[in-house]
Amino acid sequence: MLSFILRRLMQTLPVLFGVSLLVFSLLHLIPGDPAVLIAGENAPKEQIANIHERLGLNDPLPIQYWNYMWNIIQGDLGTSFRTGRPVIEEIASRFPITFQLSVYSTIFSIFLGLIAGVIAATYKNSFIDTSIMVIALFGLSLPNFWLGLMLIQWFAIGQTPWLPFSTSWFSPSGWGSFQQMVLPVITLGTAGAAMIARMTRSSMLDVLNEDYIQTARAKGLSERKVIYRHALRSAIIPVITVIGIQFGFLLGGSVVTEQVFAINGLGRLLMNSITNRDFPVVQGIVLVISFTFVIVHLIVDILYHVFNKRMKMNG
Amino acid sequence: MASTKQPLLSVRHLSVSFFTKNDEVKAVDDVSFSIPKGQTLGIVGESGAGKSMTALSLLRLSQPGEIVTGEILFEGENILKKKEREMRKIRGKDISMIFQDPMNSLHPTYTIGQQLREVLYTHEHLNKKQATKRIMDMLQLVGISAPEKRMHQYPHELSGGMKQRAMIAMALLCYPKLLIADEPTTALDVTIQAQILTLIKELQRKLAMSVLIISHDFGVIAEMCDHVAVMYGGNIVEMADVHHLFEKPKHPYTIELLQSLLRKDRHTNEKKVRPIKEPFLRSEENGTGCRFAPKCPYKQEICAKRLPPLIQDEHNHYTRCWIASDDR
Amino acid sequence: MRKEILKVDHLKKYFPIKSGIWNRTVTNIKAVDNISFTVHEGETVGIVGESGCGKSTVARTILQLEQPTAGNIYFEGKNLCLLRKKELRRKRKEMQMIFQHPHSSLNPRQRLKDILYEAMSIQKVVPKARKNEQVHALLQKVGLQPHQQERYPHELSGGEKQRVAIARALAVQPKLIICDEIVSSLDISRQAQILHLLKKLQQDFNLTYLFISHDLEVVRYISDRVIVMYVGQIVEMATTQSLFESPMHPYTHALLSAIPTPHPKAKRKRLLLKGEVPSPVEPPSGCRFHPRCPFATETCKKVAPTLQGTKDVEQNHLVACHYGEDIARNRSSFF
Amino acid sequence: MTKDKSVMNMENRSLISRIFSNKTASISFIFILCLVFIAVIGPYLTVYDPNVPDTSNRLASPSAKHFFGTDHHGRDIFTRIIHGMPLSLYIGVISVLIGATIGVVLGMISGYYGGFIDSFIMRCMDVLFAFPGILLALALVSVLGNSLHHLILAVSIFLVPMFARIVRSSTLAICQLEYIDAMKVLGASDIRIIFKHIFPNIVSPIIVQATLSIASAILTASTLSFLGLGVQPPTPEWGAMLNEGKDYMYQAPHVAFFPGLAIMFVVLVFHIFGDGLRDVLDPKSKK
Repeated sequence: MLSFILRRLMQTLPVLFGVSLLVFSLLHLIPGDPAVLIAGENAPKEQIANIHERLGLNDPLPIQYWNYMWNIIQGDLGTSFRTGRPVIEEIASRFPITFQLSVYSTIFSIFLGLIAGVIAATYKNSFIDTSIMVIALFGLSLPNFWLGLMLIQWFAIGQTPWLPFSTSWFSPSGWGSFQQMVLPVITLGTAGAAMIARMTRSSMLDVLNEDYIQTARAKGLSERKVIYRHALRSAIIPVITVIGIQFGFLLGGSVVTEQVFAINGLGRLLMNSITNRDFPVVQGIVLVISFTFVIVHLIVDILYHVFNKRMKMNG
Repeated sequence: MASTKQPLLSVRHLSVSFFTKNDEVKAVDDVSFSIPKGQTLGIVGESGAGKSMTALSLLRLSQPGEIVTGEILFEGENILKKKEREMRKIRGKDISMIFQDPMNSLHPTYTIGQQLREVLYTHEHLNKKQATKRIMDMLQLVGISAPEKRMHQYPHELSGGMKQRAMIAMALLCYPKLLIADEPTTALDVTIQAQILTLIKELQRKLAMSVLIISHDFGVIAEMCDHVAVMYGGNIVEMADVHHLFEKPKHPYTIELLQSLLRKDRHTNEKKVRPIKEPFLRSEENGTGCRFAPKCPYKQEICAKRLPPLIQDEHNHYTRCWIASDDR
Repeated sequence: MRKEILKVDHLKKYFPIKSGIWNRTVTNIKAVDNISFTVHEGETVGIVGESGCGKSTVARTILQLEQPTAGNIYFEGKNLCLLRKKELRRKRKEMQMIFQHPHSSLNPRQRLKDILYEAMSIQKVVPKARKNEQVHALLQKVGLQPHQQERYPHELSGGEKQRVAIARALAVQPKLIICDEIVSSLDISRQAQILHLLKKLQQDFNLTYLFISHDLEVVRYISDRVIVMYVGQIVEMATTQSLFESPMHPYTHALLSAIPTPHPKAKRKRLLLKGEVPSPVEPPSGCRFHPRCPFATETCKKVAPTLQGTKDVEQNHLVACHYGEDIARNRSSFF
Repeated sequence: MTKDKSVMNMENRSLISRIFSNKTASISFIFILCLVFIAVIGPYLTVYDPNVPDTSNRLASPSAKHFFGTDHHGRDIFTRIIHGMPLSLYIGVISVLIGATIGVVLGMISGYYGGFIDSFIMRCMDVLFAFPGILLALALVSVLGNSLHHLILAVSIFLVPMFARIVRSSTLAICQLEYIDAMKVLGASDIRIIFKHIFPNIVSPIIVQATLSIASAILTASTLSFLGLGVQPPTPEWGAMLNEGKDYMYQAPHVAFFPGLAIMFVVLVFHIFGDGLRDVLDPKSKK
């Protein structure tokens, strides 16, 4: 068990290394001189040289990378070009909001997706199945920023074009209260729910073809027991394995959702920094989000392994 | 059959079909047989002959194949007329089944004990202690050593032979009157096959069950069965007492199969291996005639036109052939 | 004595099992553990054993589909393990293989003629102008119709596909063909035909076969000599007649008696083995068969027997059993 | 069994005839042809100019004159959506072509050779996968600067790991089959085996994945445009239109509604087509 965790950790290290390398090189992909960006187009030469010196831009790249990594390990992600504050502080205050948003959306999509998928598979090829799958297809195809805007129009500001009712149950912006959280979670979680529903259904249908399902029927079990006790138990396994990936998907998607709902999370900070060309902050956020994703993925994997140590599929 | 008593199971004119949008494929076509109490019937045939479908129909688990016509009398009652709820009480209790592939026939994420216990909870009102006792006894009976340990293991921790033993234990937990074994040893090695076959025979005697064995292997059939039915293209083409069938096969298909067996005498006498014309014609392509007609060396005009009836001779030997006679 | 065509010399093939933090090799599956045998030109040698005994690995290692862990393989005196990739590719013309599953051994996107063309063009065995002719000849040789050359594999039955696989192997005019369980996925009536065909082709082209199967009856039908394997080792090797009529190793005995006979009256005494085939990861000490052997003694647990001839029986009947002779002598009282 | 047969028989029929054997696939295929037709011909048929402002007619509601109304500059939204069609399809198709090519080559090499090459390629793919969702594309466009081609590049890279993984696993599955061993035994070279015997047999999952990827590429690209990256106004890119329109949502909901509907429609059609193709080409694959 411990050896599995350690091995999994060992596998994660090169990935984290690659991620940091890529994020580091982002700054060097920028056309032009970062120092000019900071000081402005017309800054005197000495000032530019000064900045070069201060940021270590004169060092050879490997040294720069080494310094960058060394700083990261010490929790230093650099300073913002704009505000002059340490990037880590800027990020720390926003991180919990984005994290919450992603977690709630993940829970929402798993819950909805699993139920819908199981129902669809149970009533395979019926009207219910078809409707669920059509809705899932729509859910998958919706641009989530559009969904967000429409939800705001319909359920927050009470502007309801082509809808027979008008309401302002929920809040169109911000984060914290229930009213504020419902719409962003739906916006962010819908695509994930659709994906999980489709996956659960196909996984269920695969399992229902297995020999041991026939065995369960031959035992004299009712169809309900066959489906819920025998089929679902195996069908859920591939679904669980993608929860980590799903979470990352939503973590990335939160950028858009935060923008639509004016939530002051990492995503919004990221977009502001991109607009302001504040690259240390951009780098920092990309790094933090990716690291979070990798680590959550790792944790889900390990938990899954712990719970399913005995459930290893044979063959 | 010869038995004067009422048979435990008798199947009459059973037909099972698969329906596609505009097509009907007959998997089992007008099959009748019966199994007397305590006896063993073997159904033998090549792949696609409809053996497994016939077996599954006895539990009404032939879906997506639909039972079109016929009746299945189990202890005198037609189980095709029963409600699904009543049918469930028969499955696993009065009629049990073991399947071909022990690797996939047990649920991979439940322990052996859990899977066996489920049968008892479904059919008998036993408390946990009684159930465990019964399971342990049964595991011991099927030759699984250290049953306490095995009960807590998952299928993937057992070898193929062990899994098949566990499957047998599960099938026998409620002391069924009929055990259906669908190719019970095909996925196993010869030495393990010998163990399992011996076990089934032994248990049949101990528990006084009737057994239906499905196999493609004439060796298994000869060893295990009292009566044999040969299936081809969904039909029973020949059915007789096992000694009679092996000594005096009448249907050209049976003769063909028995001749193609690679036995000792074959080694010196190769000429007897007569190639059957390829390609195989699928049964559905042959309209109304005898299913075997396209490949039959003795084919006559009538064979392609009309399906011969299953005719009984004085030895209770049934043959479905227009031209079969004792002198061949 | 006929010319020696294939010589397998102390062949070992281990598959590592990796585990732990550094993914180091913790142990090995000893699929093939130190086996030696020779095959002579024009004969058929059968290898028989239960699943997991390493018989397929032997085939794959001989053809260099797997690198042997130790040991050498000589084909017409040339050590295959020392050949460079390019030389090996040229050498492959001489030895071919036919596989178990007819439906997966043919590329589903190639017509029969393309399959055969390609085989010929890889080894450049036939000038382009004669290719068509050759395809027809090959198809006819294996009992297919020339017009079937336009077919795709899925349009054929299992038996026909296996015939195509045979034709593909023949296309490069090999000397040795390794057949790995080639009839086990066919119906009984098909099996007989394919075996019959193989015998005929052997006479026509002076082929040598190494025939691998779990089915004793099949091996008996086709082979001149038989090798019995158990958990990665050879336990008995003899001419077919000698092996089947006077088996010496208790395992061979058990195998033979385990086959259900298709005669309801022939109920013979059966040597029923207890237990199951041990894992090749940790094979039993001494003689690998001792935990299941009804005659095992202390010696069997400690000392691994070597494959050797016996006085009583004919010369090239080799057995790896400490008590092979005794058992053979007193056969009637045991079985 | 019977179903398998019919599927098997399809194996070698032309792609088009296989598409038309499936209802979903054929209907959505016709829809896609219509989309392409609109993208090619549409811009020449519209009455209004997509980019010329008409200040007298700002934020007009949908009417017979302006089917989808007008935006805050008084431009006809219907016209702009039609003019955005070729752009979206172009982005979708080109980025999938690039992403798929790279991914397929990497995946086949990885799957066929295994060992160190395999682990190296797959660790690289893991790194790309570690940037969740659109994050990598977003970061790339933000540093490279806003332009259509940077957008396409970013979306392509976003698609590479997915293709590499799918192709790798398909390749591994094919390598298990005996005909690959048969080719090795015949002495075929690696190149021949990879291109003649593996590639043709994994084309089906690739086509299916490519179709579905066009959908996600269009979605990703419009998301980036919505965030103000990539394609810039006044180009009639749907995501960019939505971005502009969202500020006028209170007064004129239609400004944001129709571009979003257009995105959803196109993406939906490709999704349905992808599903249909999966049913015909790759029935055994699991999601």
